[in-house]
Amino acid sequence: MDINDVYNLLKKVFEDGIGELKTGIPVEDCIYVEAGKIEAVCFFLRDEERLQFDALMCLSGVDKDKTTLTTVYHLYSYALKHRLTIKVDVPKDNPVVQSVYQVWSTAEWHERESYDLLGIKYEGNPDLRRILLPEDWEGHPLLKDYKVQEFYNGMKVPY
Amino acid sequence: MPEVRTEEMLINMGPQHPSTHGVLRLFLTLEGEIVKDVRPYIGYLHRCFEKHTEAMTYPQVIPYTDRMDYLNSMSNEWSYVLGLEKLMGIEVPERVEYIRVVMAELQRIASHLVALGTYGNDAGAFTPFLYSFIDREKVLELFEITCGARLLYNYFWVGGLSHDIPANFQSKVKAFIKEFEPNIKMYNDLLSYNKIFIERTANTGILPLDVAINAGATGPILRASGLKYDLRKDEPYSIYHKFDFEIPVAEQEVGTVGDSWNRYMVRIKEMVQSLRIIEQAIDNIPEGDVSSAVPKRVKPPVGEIYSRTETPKGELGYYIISDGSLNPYRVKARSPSFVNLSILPKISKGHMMADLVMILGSLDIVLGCIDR
Amino acid sequence: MGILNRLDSRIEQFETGNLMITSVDKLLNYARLSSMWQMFFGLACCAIEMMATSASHYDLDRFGIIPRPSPRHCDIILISGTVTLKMASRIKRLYDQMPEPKYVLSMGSCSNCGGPYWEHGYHVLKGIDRIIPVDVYVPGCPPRPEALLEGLLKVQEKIRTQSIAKQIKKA
Amino acid sequence: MDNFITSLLGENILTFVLVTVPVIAFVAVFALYAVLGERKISAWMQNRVGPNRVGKGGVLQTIIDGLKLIQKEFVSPIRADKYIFNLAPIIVFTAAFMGFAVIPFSSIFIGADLNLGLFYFFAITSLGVIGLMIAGWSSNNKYSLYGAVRSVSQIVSYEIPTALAAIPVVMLAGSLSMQTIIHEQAGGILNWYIFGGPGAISKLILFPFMLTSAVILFISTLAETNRTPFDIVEADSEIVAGVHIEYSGMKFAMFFFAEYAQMFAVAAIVSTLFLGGWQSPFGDLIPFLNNPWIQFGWAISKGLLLVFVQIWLRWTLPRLRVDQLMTVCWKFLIPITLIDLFIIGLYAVL
Repeated sequence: MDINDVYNLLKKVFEDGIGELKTGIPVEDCIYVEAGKIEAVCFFLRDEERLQFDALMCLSGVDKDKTTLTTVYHLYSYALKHRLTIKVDVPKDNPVVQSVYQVWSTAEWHERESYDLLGIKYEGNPDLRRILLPEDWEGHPLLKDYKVQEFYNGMKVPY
Repeated sequence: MPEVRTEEMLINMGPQHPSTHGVLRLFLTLEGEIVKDVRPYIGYLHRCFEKHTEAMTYPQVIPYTDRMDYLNSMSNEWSYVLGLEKLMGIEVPERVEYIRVVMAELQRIASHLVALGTYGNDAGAFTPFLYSFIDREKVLELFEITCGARLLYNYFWVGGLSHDIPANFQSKVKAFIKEFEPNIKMYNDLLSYNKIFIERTANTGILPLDVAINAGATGPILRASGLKYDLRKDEPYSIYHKFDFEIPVAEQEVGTVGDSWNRYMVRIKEMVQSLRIIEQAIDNIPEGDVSSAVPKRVKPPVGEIYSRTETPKGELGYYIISDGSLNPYRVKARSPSFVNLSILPKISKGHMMADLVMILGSLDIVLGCIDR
Repeated sequence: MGILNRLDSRIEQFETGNLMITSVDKLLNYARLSSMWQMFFGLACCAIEMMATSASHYDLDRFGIIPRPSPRHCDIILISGTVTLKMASRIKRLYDQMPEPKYVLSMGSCSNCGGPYWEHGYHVLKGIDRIIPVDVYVPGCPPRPEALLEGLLKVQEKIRTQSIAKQIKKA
Repeated sequence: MDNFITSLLGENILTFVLVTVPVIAFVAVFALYAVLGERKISAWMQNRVGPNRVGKGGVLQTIIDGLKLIQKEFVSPIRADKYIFNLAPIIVFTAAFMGFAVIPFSSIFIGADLNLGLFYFFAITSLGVIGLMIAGWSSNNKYSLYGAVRSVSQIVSYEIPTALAAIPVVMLAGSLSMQTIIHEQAGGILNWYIFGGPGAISKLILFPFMLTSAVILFISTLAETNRTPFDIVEADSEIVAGVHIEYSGMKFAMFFFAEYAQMFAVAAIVSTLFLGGWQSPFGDLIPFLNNPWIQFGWAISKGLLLVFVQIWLRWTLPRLRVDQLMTVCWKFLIPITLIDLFIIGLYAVL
């Protein structure tokens, strides 16, 4: 199945939940999905006979622009050997996305990392804490406007 | 009879502990020797790789990829460079491809040797560690005569390599293969088929295939669970399609498919296959220039790519977003160890503390790769 | 410092190079420098080179340096790799757990000064000397095993110049 | 004439001192050089050089290690139970050393030739476990507590096969006295109990059973001294350093010392029971080699040979898990020794 077929299939099932299909830019095509629908869409992608995306390769958070954060899902199917990219845009002032932990358990740590570094909140993640940085760290470093704190626990942070 | 009062023991394992392979901290809930719960805490080596990429130009990122998984720097570089080449549409000369294959496979051997040695160390056998480091030194010497560095190479550049191989490289590699091949049998005699070692590792930490796929396990761990899947064969990049090699998977030899012993054994078998690839490649390196395709300014078009390769630890992916400038907009590294470690709590409950060490060792994690 | 604390103030009067004290000094220094037990502790890339140094090819055991897993048995700690802010307090604690006399060798650029992470590494401690005192710095990213050996020999040189009397005075 | 010093001076305080001092000196020198030997042998097995800077070829390395350990600060953790914490290494060391009282070094030299010698040895060496236990407990460290619990369960379990494997010899010799047992094995290598002891018929019948007993005794003494593959008490990859995790300086050295002293003690017991102790392997063929002064050499070299095997095993094998350790003891060693004991007992009665 090529990406257009997947898109049409998803559009037929989820209607408004699916945003636009982006093709043409190098190298990867992607499908935009609503933040509140992502879990259902992923369950469908995993369980549908013709798609069978049984593995989540990667989940990345991206600081897209001044107002939006994006979560990118790279899916892969070991059964059918094809891949798919899905994106979810959320506004910066209320970055909440449904967790896909129930679909692929890989997502748990990836979502925690994305929360840690970008502050995207994943609703339904069983253990949404900071993972790389200490619990008492201030701010989310991968945001483009991140300012490093001067001191951490009495240790000077900048050089 | 009065009821016996039992208490759970909470133990912190790490960040300094001989068998956590770095600065991992495991928070254990124990009942006697039995592990009730494991909670890995990571981030003690978080070196801000992703923030650095945003401030560096594309070629400047390559040394930082080296330092992620410092046991297989060559493979790390390759995955990143491969993504950029695809994004920019660069054709890499044939000679470069051959050298890259040889280097990556040598690196796989070096990395698996460390895995083998430290695993023996976890089991309490110290000698295999020293033997494997003797062999590893020989691989490092090959890298050293090529690019001058022992551990972190900065060797693969976008479109080419930093240095050509020296004149005596091929003969040295052949000499290494000749020396190393019989040693694999020695490792098998010394450790792999040692009765105590088998008792310790077989049937512990069994990871069923469906859980493995769902939890995102890749590389030797996935193959030890019984799926014959290797990016070099199933999604061939570079020139791997030209070589004849097998993908080792767990067989019903000792223990159960998916246990620690099989995860260990898949690595040993992979070393044999790597030697086969090197043997085929080393004589066929074509003449040519290794830097003819290196662009003066690396400036990919607006776009994004998720490139992945098969490193010794598993699937290493880079998700690179380019906004058309000299610096990457975002580089996310999907590190194999990060995902593989997240499986640990699933497979170690109910085992003994000594088994937990063996299960952790069989996952072959590198903290630099996990924390980035 | 074990025996030295007990000798205490009686030593101070010998401060100026008494013949007997210098000979004892020499022997004790020689003992300390010939048997530096190293902490079995690695941080990052440099730890691999540290392991390579203690493996057969370079063999730290020649100098009487053996790794011990518990900080209580150790004389020297090799800070081998990048120290992050999350790890820094743990390293401080490990250092505090080591019994006197103890020595610190900072291995590699990262623990010397932050190394390649000095500018954008928001979570990297820029130099281990910000939390614990360092005796010898070994530059390199990572230092070759020969460089590490050289650094350890420098620590030995430093120990050779120490004296009981002076140390008491400092304390 | 069990002891030439006693026969010379009679029984007085000077005799006791004169008997004790050489043994202490021997144990001290042995322990120092066993550590060095271990490091050198492991280096040799691993294509390394090993310590070679102090003295010629590193011969003074462990002495200098000791000198360094004297200088180290002695840390006692604030939460530790101080008196017991300080007492533990002394108990461990004393227990290990007291076993030497009944080890015969020659037909004319033994600390005390008790008629309950063997019994005394097993009783006194198992005192060491109390030291390990309180060391682990009083350190107030969870890892050392694990080490203590493991050491108790391990050593107490392995006492049983150790004793059971030694009893066949006692039955054949008809005595618990070490010197008597050795005297019984006179007459060359074939009369040693590992080959079934003196007597042509007994050799034919008993050889396999005595050999099994000897091997089992060796294995279980390995476990009692916490050597690999049974070193779960101080398994560094699991519980860091086990019971002595919190000990620094000389207190730690005492544990080390005790461990190596005990290595030789158990090796000497195995050699006394099964390898003829101080008996020359050539028996009366070359009477000169059975000279009381040469006998020292035989006793010590047999012990050292077994110590070498212990070291060799340590650098070859991985370690067992706790439950496997118990399985080996209760499911294999004890039943086999019981069968052995039954058959040899039957033979002895008939």
